[in-house]
Amino acid sequence: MSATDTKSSTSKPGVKVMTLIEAVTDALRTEMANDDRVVVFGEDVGKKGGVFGATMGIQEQFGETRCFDTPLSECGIIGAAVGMAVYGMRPVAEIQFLDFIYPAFDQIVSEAAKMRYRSGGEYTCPMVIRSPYGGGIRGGHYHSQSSEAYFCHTPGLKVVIPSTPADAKGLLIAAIRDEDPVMFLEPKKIYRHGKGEVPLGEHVVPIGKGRIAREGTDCTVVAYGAMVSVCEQAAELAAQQGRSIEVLDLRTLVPLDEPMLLESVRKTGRCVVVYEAPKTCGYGAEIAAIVAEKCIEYLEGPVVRVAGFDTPFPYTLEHLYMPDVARVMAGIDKTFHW
Amino acid sequence: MSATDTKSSTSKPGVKVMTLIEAVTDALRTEMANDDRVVVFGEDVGKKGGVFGATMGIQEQFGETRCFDTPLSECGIIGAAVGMAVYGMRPVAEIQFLDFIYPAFDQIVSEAAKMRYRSGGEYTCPMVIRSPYGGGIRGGHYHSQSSEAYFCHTPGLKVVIPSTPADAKGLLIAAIRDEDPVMFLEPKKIYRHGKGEVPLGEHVVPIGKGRIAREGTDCTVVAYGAMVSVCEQAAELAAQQGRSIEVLDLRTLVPLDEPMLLESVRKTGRCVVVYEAPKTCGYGAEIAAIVAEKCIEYLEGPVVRVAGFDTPFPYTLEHLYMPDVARVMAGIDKTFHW
Amino acid sequence: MSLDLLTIIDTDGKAPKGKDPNLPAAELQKLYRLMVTTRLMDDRGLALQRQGRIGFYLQSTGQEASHLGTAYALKQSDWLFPAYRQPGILLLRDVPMEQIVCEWFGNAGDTSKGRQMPVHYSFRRANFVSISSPIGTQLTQAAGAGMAARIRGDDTVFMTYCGDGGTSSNDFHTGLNFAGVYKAPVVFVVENNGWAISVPGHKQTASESYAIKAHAYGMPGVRVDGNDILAVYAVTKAAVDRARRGEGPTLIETVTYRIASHSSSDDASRYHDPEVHAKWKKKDPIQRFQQYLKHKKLWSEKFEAEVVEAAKAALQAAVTAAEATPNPAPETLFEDVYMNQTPQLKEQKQQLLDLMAKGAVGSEVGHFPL
Amino acid sequence: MSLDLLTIIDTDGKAPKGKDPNLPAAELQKLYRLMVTTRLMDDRGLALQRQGRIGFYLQSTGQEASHLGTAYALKQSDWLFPAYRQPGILLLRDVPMEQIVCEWFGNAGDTSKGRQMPVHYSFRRANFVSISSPIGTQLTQAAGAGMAARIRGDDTVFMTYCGDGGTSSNDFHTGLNFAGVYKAPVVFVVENNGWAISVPGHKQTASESYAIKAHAYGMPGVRVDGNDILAVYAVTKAAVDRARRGEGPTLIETVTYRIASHSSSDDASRYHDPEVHAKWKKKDPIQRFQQYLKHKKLWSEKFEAEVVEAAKAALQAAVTAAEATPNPAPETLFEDVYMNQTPQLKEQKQQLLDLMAKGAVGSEVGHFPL
Ligand SMILES: Cc1ncc(C[n+]2csc(CCOP(=O)(O)OP(=O)(O)O)c2C)c(N)n1
Ligand SMILES: Cc1ncc(C[n+]2csc(CCOP(=O)(O)OP(=O)(O)O)c2C)c(N)n1
Ligand SMILES: [Mg+2]
Ligand SMILES: [Mg+2]
Repeated sequence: MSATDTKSSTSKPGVKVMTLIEAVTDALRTEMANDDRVVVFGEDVGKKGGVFGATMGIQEQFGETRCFDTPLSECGIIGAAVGMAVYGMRPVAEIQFLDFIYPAFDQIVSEAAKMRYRSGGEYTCPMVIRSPYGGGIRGGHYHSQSSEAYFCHTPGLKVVIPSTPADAKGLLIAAIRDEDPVMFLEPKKIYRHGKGEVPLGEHVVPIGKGRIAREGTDCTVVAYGAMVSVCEQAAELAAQQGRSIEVLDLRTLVPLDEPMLLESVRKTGRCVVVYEAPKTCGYGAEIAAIVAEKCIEYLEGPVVRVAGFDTPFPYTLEHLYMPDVARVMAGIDKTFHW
Repeated sequence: MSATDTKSSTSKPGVKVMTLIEAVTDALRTEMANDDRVVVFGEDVGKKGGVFGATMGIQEQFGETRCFDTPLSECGIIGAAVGMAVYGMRPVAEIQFLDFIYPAFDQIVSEAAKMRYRSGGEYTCPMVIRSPYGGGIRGGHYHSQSSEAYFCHTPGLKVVIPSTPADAKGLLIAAIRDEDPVMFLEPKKIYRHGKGEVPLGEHVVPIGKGRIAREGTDCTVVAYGAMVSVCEQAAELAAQQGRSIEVLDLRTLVPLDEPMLLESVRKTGRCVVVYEAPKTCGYGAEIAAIVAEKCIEYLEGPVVRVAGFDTPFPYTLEHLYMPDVARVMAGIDKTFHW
Repeated sequence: MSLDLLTIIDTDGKAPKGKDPNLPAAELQKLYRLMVTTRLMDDRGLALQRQGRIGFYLQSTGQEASHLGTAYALKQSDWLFPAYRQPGILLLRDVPMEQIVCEWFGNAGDTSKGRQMPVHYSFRRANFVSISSPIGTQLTQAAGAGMAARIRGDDTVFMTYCGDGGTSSNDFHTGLNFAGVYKAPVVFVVENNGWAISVPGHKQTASESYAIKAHAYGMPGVRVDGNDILAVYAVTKAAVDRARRGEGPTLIETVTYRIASHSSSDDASRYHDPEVHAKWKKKDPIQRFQQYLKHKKLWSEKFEAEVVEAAKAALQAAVTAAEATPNPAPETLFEDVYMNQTPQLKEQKQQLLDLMAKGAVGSEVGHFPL
Repeated sequence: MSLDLLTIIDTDGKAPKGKDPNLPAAELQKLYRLMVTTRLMDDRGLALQRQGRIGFYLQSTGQEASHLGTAYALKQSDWLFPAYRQPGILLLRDVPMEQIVCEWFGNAGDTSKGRQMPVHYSFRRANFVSISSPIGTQLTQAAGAGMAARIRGDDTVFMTYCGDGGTSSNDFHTGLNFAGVYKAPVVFVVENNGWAISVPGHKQTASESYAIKAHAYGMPGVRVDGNDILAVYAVTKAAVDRARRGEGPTLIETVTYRIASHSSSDDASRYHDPEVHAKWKKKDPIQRFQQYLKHKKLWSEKFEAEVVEAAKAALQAAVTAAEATPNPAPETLFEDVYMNQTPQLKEQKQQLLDLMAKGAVGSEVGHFPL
């Protein structure tokens, strides 16, 4: 199917203003129309259209063979997707909440991630695992976690996290066209936070390229997902205090756009990395480690991590658990005064 | 059961020279005799005594109710252990190879790790998950992996890795007596590499305290498990070249002995961290991040990571995949010339 | 092993001699009171959510007989590894209404210290093990606890629940297999309410029933009318006695129906079949049991009024008290991760408290689910 | 659904009319040749391991009828999601012996580029999907591939294998449940060889058989004498035809026995019961089939000699060629992680190659298992 081979970039047959979750739906529609190997399945994705509504209307449009509900088994959703991908389909599996992906962990890390390598390239797993993740919706203990680091530590997987509607569409289409398994994690907190312009039809944002969300000269703040807008607010506040903050939106965690990161930190001499997940061994540790290994001579202050606490996710006190503008500001401050 | 409350430290009723795996068996024997709440189970741990022999003779000594084989289900081994622990036992579950722990991942991260927190402290999971991990035995793709970082990124779990026979016994006893779930990862490569003196009977090495394996002044090399001896060899070689290397054996990854780490790096001004796991988001990234956040002003060179490559584990080329003396030497060198 | 549907109370409320377990009058009225109070508690919970006073709620409406009838067959010393749709058991085990409602608010009066969403209860005093959201995990834990009790020689029986959707989980397979192999004293209850959120039973499995899955684990499986509390009690009592005698586990499928939406976040009208729904509304387990009590002259308008009165008063008092209870203190965020706080947690706690002392901290939070 | 053990060839090699599938003479001899060659291949593999020339080996000895009889019922265009104890299928699908042996050595001739331990084959040309060590994962994948074929309207049938131990895995439950729900064209083969390493069947499950587990998924389950290749073929052929007709999956339990130790790392004498072992040795599937061929006048000393000769010659040639084949190049370490090498992988590759250029690199490696 030629459609899936064309590695085209953005072409503008008009744009539409939509939310991040609407952009996800638009991406699914676009690729399902483009490529009949694409099938979408998971718990409640059919008639109900998903618990968040990401697959709303897809089953009506493409029928029950292209979009269907599954039994309550993440192991089955992902295991079946692996079998489909190996056989030549392009499965897009939805895991209802990232917190519930663990029954499928073996199929992801032992199978999907390793199929190409262990078979010497004979069998591959071009598949996408879509899942809402992160806090900010009063989901408490089991509907709020950010476990991206587990997948970033698993060679063979790519990990993509959009922070804008346009990127959500462009990156999801790129993920579906990718020849390898992609974890596509959707920051549910901003599913409907504000809208943005999204190109209609063909729109691809390449995996592996980050985005400078805001230019600055004094300190680099690295973020992804729902933390990007928090960091942008902090940058705005810092500007009023006379500090010029550069905010990086990674977009792809694996493979990381390292040149963007290094160039920025070498320019600013300071680095703060912000993430929702528990601090210890979170993805931000990797960012800090890269900076400490590759631009130590440019650093004018400590590499600071502003992250979730090393506790499970709470319910009532969620607003204190999530990194907020005040904590990001404090982190930035630490790179200046220490 | 008073035995389990006494937080006693080493007392010397004589020592015996044994291998690391013999020390593991000795620890199990000691605690099973000490505390009848301790039960040992897993695949092939009974009559066969485990595929590596860690439970050899335990079933004969304590009977089938205290040491028994399970069906082929890691999910069952750990899920049952959680239920036992909640009910008041002290289960010690063996996972035959760490590579095969993923079917139990949900029970570990969603249940064992979170039981105390989510129940407000009403229910707890004092249990130990023992598992051989790491490369070095020609185990290839699925009998060699080091996935400690997944567990270190999971609040509620403690992660312990011994590198000597004496520590294997003392830390395992401490883990069994701990009130929280402990991942006890055994570096299978050194199960029988050399022997060491191990105190007979009561011997506890506290969780959370690291060990300075070799004192030095010019560069700190951080390691754990099978990498400790590799780093000691490198330090020896470096000494001949006039460099004084301090080698830290972490022993506990979570909670980390941060004072030991910071004090050493502040003294030497240089830091290399060595681990077998894939580099990206490995535990070494956490060490580098802590150093970059807390002793940047002492650093005289980049924080260097010497780790497994970001690929799945190979079979034939394993000797090139595993960090070795040459790569550790190169890493040390990088902290001096960059 | 019979797979026909066991029923005792017929549609007009009569229970054939011989089949009727003949529970004492006071017990029958107690059960009725529990069913009605559970229904009213669910109504109040949903109302509080709709009013925006709590963040989430999930009802057991229509399934009161299923969970109360099963749990009633236990001794107070027996343990429960519940799912999230058996709230009546808390009342059966005398958990104070105020503690239940404090859990909905996740306040300082919540035994779980406000760490889980509403209805994820934990009550050690009632041998009611902490509920988790991940479907099925409790099944293997119950098997493990049963293995532990056997090892110790305790005569505790363990009851654990899941839904029809839960039978597809890894832990359903594992929990039943382990319980079978080790003859663990466990009663597995599958509350087949026809739906897993929007997924109907025929898309959940191709097996002719859920009870038949017991075959795969060498244990008896029973199908019972889940809206007939006496039938549910009778089959469960037999299973509990069997477990206590050391003869091993049993799988019970209670055939019932989820009358309400899955939760306060769901709108079943998108997928429910109105006809099927109407049919089941007629089979309401409380009405059914009320008919039975009438025949036994154990029900009257006066009795009904008193029961409803008492329940509403208790709920009102509980809600008032709960709303007057403050939230957990910020430092509780860092408690119960481990028995002893690690240096890392102490440091993070201090950083948060210092920042809060300096001024405004806290990100705004949306609703579940957005 | 019948759960008696289906047999065709009786103990003295006779197959009752009507039951005998009456395969053509050439096919019968081909099957015999495959069984013998598989046995000799396993002998040679173990010998190479004992001589320290390869790192590990795992035999299928005693289970040749079980895996060859099932796979023989497929078309070449059908797919296999195998476990690790069905090596004869490679010969059935005409995989060159040299490629098989190169996999044992993990050299440059190994289709998997030396990334897995011996006997974890991958042969796309034979529709033989890469074997992984984690038990059971292939079962759900086969169900998924079957779902995909149905979606596309292909008439491919999928056969997947696991052992008695594998029935306890998460994926056994999930794979069979999904296949049942979606009527996937999959044949699930449980090779019940009595052991999961040292764990005997009665500690694996309390169910009366493995075949009966099919009940839980609404599919037929069959138990067949796994040492009778004609019986195995007959029941499998029926299941394959059924799948191809779109009538859904079948579970087949082949009742056999693991004559050898689990693998080159295991010593079964620690736990095997000598009497049971002796009993099964008498039921050798090759001897049984040889008897049958004798009755059909299709076996002779001469034929036997030729078969053994040819097999040994092929093995010798393959081993010689494999030992002359170099190891994969260091840079292959970084291939096939993704279709395109990431910048990070390129950097790591360069670091390794630079260091190797400087001199000695490489840690010493022990044996499996230590
Ligand atoms: C492992 C996992 N996957 C998905 C979910 C999301 N979820 C919550 S309830 C539910 C449906 C459960 O259906 P059933 O088991 O029949 O119980 P019921 O709600 O009908 O009582 C789902 C899919 C979850 N909680 N856990
Ligand atoms: C998930 C997992 N757990 C444990 C192992 C280790 N292991 C390898 S083979 C085996 C026994 C398998 O027994 P069975 O399924 O009966 O197959 P058989 O070896 O008898 O053919 C075990 C426990 C594994 N490979 N994967
Ligand atoms: Mg249900
Ligand atoms: Mg077996």
